[in-house]
Amino acid sequence: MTDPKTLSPPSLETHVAEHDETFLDANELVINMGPQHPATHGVLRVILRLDGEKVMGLECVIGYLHRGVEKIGENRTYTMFNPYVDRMDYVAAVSNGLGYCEAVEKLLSVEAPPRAQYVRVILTELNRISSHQLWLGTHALDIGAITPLFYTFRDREEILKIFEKYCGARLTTHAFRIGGLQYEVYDGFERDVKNFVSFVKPKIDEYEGLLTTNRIWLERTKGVGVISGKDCIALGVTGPVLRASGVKWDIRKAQPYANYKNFDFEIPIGLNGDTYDRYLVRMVEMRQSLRIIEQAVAGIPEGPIMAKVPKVMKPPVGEIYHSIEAPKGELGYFIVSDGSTQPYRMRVRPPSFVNLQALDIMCRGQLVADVIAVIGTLDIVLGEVDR
Amino acid sequence: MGALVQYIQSYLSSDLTPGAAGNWFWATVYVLLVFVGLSVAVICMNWLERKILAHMQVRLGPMRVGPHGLLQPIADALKLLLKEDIIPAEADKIVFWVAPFIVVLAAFTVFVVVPFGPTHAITDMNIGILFMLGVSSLSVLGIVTAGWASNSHYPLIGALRSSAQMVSYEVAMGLAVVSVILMTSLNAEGTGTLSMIGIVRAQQAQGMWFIFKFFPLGLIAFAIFAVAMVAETNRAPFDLPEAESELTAGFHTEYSGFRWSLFFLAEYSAMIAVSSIAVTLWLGGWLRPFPNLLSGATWDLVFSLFPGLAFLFLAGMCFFNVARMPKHPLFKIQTIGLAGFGVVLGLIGVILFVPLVRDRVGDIFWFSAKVAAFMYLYIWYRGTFPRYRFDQLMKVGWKVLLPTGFAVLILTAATAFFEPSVEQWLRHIL
Amino acid sequence: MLHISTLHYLVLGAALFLLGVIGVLTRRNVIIVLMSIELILNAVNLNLVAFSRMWGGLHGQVFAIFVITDAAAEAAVGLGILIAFFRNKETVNVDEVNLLKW
Amino acid sequence: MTPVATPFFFYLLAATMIIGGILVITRKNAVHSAMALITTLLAQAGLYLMLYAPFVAGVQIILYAGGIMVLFLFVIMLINIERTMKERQFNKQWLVGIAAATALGGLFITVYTKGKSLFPAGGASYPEEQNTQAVAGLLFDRHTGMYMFPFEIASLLLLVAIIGAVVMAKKRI
Repeated sequence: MTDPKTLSPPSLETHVAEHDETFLDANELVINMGPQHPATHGVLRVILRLDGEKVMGLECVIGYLHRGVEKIGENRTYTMFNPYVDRMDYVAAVSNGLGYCEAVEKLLSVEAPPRAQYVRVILTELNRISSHQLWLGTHALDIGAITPLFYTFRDREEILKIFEKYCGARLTTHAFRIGGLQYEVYDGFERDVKNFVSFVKPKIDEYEGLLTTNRIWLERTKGVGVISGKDCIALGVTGPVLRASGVKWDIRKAQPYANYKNFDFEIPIGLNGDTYDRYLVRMVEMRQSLRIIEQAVAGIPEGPIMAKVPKVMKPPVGEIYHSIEAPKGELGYFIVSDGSTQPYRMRVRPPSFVNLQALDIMCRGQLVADVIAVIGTLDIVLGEVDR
Repeated sequence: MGALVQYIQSYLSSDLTPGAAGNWFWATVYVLLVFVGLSVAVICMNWLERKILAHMQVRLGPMRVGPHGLLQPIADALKLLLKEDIIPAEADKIVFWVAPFIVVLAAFTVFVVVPFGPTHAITDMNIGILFMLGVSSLSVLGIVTAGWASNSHYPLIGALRSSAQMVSYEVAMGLAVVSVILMTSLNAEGTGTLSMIGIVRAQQAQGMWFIFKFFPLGLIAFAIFAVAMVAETNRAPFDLPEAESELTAGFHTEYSGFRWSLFFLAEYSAMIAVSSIAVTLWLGGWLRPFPNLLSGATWDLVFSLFPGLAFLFLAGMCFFNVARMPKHPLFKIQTIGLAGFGVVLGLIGVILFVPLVRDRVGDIFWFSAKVAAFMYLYIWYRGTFPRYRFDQLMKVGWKVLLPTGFAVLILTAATAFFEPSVEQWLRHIL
Repeated sequence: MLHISTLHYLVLGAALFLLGVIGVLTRRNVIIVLMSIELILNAVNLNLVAFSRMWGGLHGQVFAIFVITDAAAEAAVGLGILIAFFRNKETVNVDEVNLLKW
Repeated sequence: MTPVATPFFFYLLAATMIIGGILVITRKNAVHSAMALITTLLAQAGLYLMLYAPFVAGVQIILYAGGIMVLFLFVIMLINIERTMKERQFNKQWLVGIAAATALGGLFITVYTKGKSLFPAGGASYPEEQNTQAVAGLLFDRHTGMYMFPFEIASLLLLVAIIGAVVMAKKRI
């Protein structure tokens, strides 16, 4: 699993020692980055303790976007809460919906029919690509390359068009229902998806052409924000960040859900756990998602799209934890049912929130400019961090 | 009236710059011309940058103000001029007020010695290139004081970064320049020159642009300069001082309106200034391509047609786009405007074919064309490269460019010293 | 028409020199004392170049260049001392530099 | 390039220099002082140009205004000047200092009034076109370069200054 030789980020003590040897003993500077800062991806506030430009430590202040999603969940019926989950990670709304629907289905002991599961996989993987594209664009923008942003947005548009055609919404899709799908796929869905796959493959090469071997990109990302697999596990970091640190952990393979065991795909892992590896891992993931989509589109079975679920859902008393591999990491739903129409307790385990904890350990000893790169590479969405 | 025309003609036929002739009237005229021309160039550059960058990034860029956004820079300028001039309460008022003017003055004063042609320079100084480097380095002062006077964290860090960057890259830049000055001394007298016009004349006399001299030494020196000049003007990929993802807008974060536009103006004219240094030193300044190889009256005529043809081409583009305009009544004014612009460009093109004009503007055209190529490169860099980190930027400056610059300088000196004897020796044994 | 002779430059140089001397002798801020020293050096330079013009030789100019080199060295070391001093005493006042050993 | 309107520009630049010099020694804020000093230095570069010494003028701009003064500004910004600005600006012996300066001024006046005749009104003109080359000749030339050795000494001085500055400013070696 974890490579013992992986670099562990230096501890605080060594940094204090280094601090003493700096050129001019200026006072330690405390800088507030955000919540209104162009590079904090929303309303994240980071309090940086700086020595010159070197980060001695940082603290994330979150909650500026808190809407009490979990509390809302406890005051709505299971069906009513479904659209709310789209508002957490709004760039990967489909994944959120998938996780929630599957969790409730598990609680109800129903299973979506195969056709629905195939469509779910296609849409979720499309969503993973669009989420990664958005990440790539903004991450590159933070590092100073402005052009990839426009390329990725251009191509992401095609995915959003498919979503819009399917369910009428582009961002907060509310695509799935508990027990399957509400809508049958539209005519030409398969064709659209196939066209998209063949359209986006050269585009991913295009992004890589701009960045992968770009010297400045290499210098800015290699060895920046290193985190070891051990630290990742200790902090509960999941998703591409974990995989880039050399831990082969993907819930799609480890605890297959929604038919993923029927598809053939690889899990990319990195070696060094730095920003560049995370970049590469996500690029490969996009290609792997395309592979899954190709297989799924080829094999969509005929049949019903909705399992038999009661009109008024009253799951049996009990609790359930169900997690899926969202684009950003493990997205889990913990639902406690007291047998009524509303959950007794609803808890979401958002990947961004947990991954954000690693920011401090990844940034210590790096420069301010690296903090920007690391925030970008963690791929956080504040809507999900604050919920 | 006739006397006036005669006076102008006699002046135009002299081969001295107004400064050298001590003619203050023409010097003033030239100063005004350069000032106006520079402002127009900055405005064009503004539009072109937005347009080219937009097309690189699959966007359209400004399209609303005027046909294809042609009037956008003017609208921007008006907006900036009419904006409220905010001075932060805790700022050092005087310094805050003066800083942008220092930057602008430094950026504009440099153009006193830029040779747009053998006679088209305000003056030719004995210390031309030294003067250019010195005065352009003064803009550091404006940036530092601007950052300090804002009395705010981000501008201060931006200013410190910016000045550290400019000071370090000046060293590499200077070394690259010195190797060119060495090359100018390869003549009968054995003395080089610092004069901008003298440097171009030396390239003419030696029959090659200095970028090809002692291949690849000239090319490497040019490459060092080309990197250093991007860093010197704080442009991508060295635009750390204004890295918006880190420092908001760097040293001019607290500036707005007119004062901000001065920084903008200074940045772009500094870009033009350093590009003109590069063009003068390595790319033969005002010399047309192949002045020695393709010499003679016929070739002179052919090359002198280029300026007019360039403008006619632009006019043709305008008319092409007029034809492509949607035939909707709402687009009527835009279509007429674009056609009018095309007509103006075409007229300029036609005027440039008049023999008297043609002979005088050829050098200006070639100089501007070469500078324009650099301007395009600036935009291209910005569309392509991510941004360096500060320590990496310093590393590139001190650990890569500086040693390379020293090596090139020493090798150039050695080559210049030994070349004649080696040549003699070769001739002797062959 | 007035003619500008060497004496004009010398008087200007003397005035600058005096300003520099006053600055060095009366100010407390080390930075301003250093700047006053630069003023003095510049006054000397002006004289040197004026003499060079008077005699038509270039020796004065060469000396001026040497003086500028000196000034650079002096400023670098002076500011280095200043930073060391500021780090130890948190002040930049000359009259607080009254210890030979810290 | 013959200077035009020499008296006018001389007095203009001289006045700039004097005012700049006065500001340097009277301002509370070190940044203002530095700005005034920069003005003085640039005006002096103008005077060098009028004295047919373009190379010295260029060196003045590039080294003094562009190099040394940036160093000054850097240091001023690195150290906190807020406190210094609130304190007493002049030291205790300022009266003695001004007295000494006045005495020196009196000496200057005496010398210049008595020895006026020593300084010729005109000046030998020197071909400005070759100024840089001639200075270089004095510094480097094999036959006329009498300042070669001092030049090398100066480079040694700069080296020492670099090391000294680094040693001074570094906290722990």
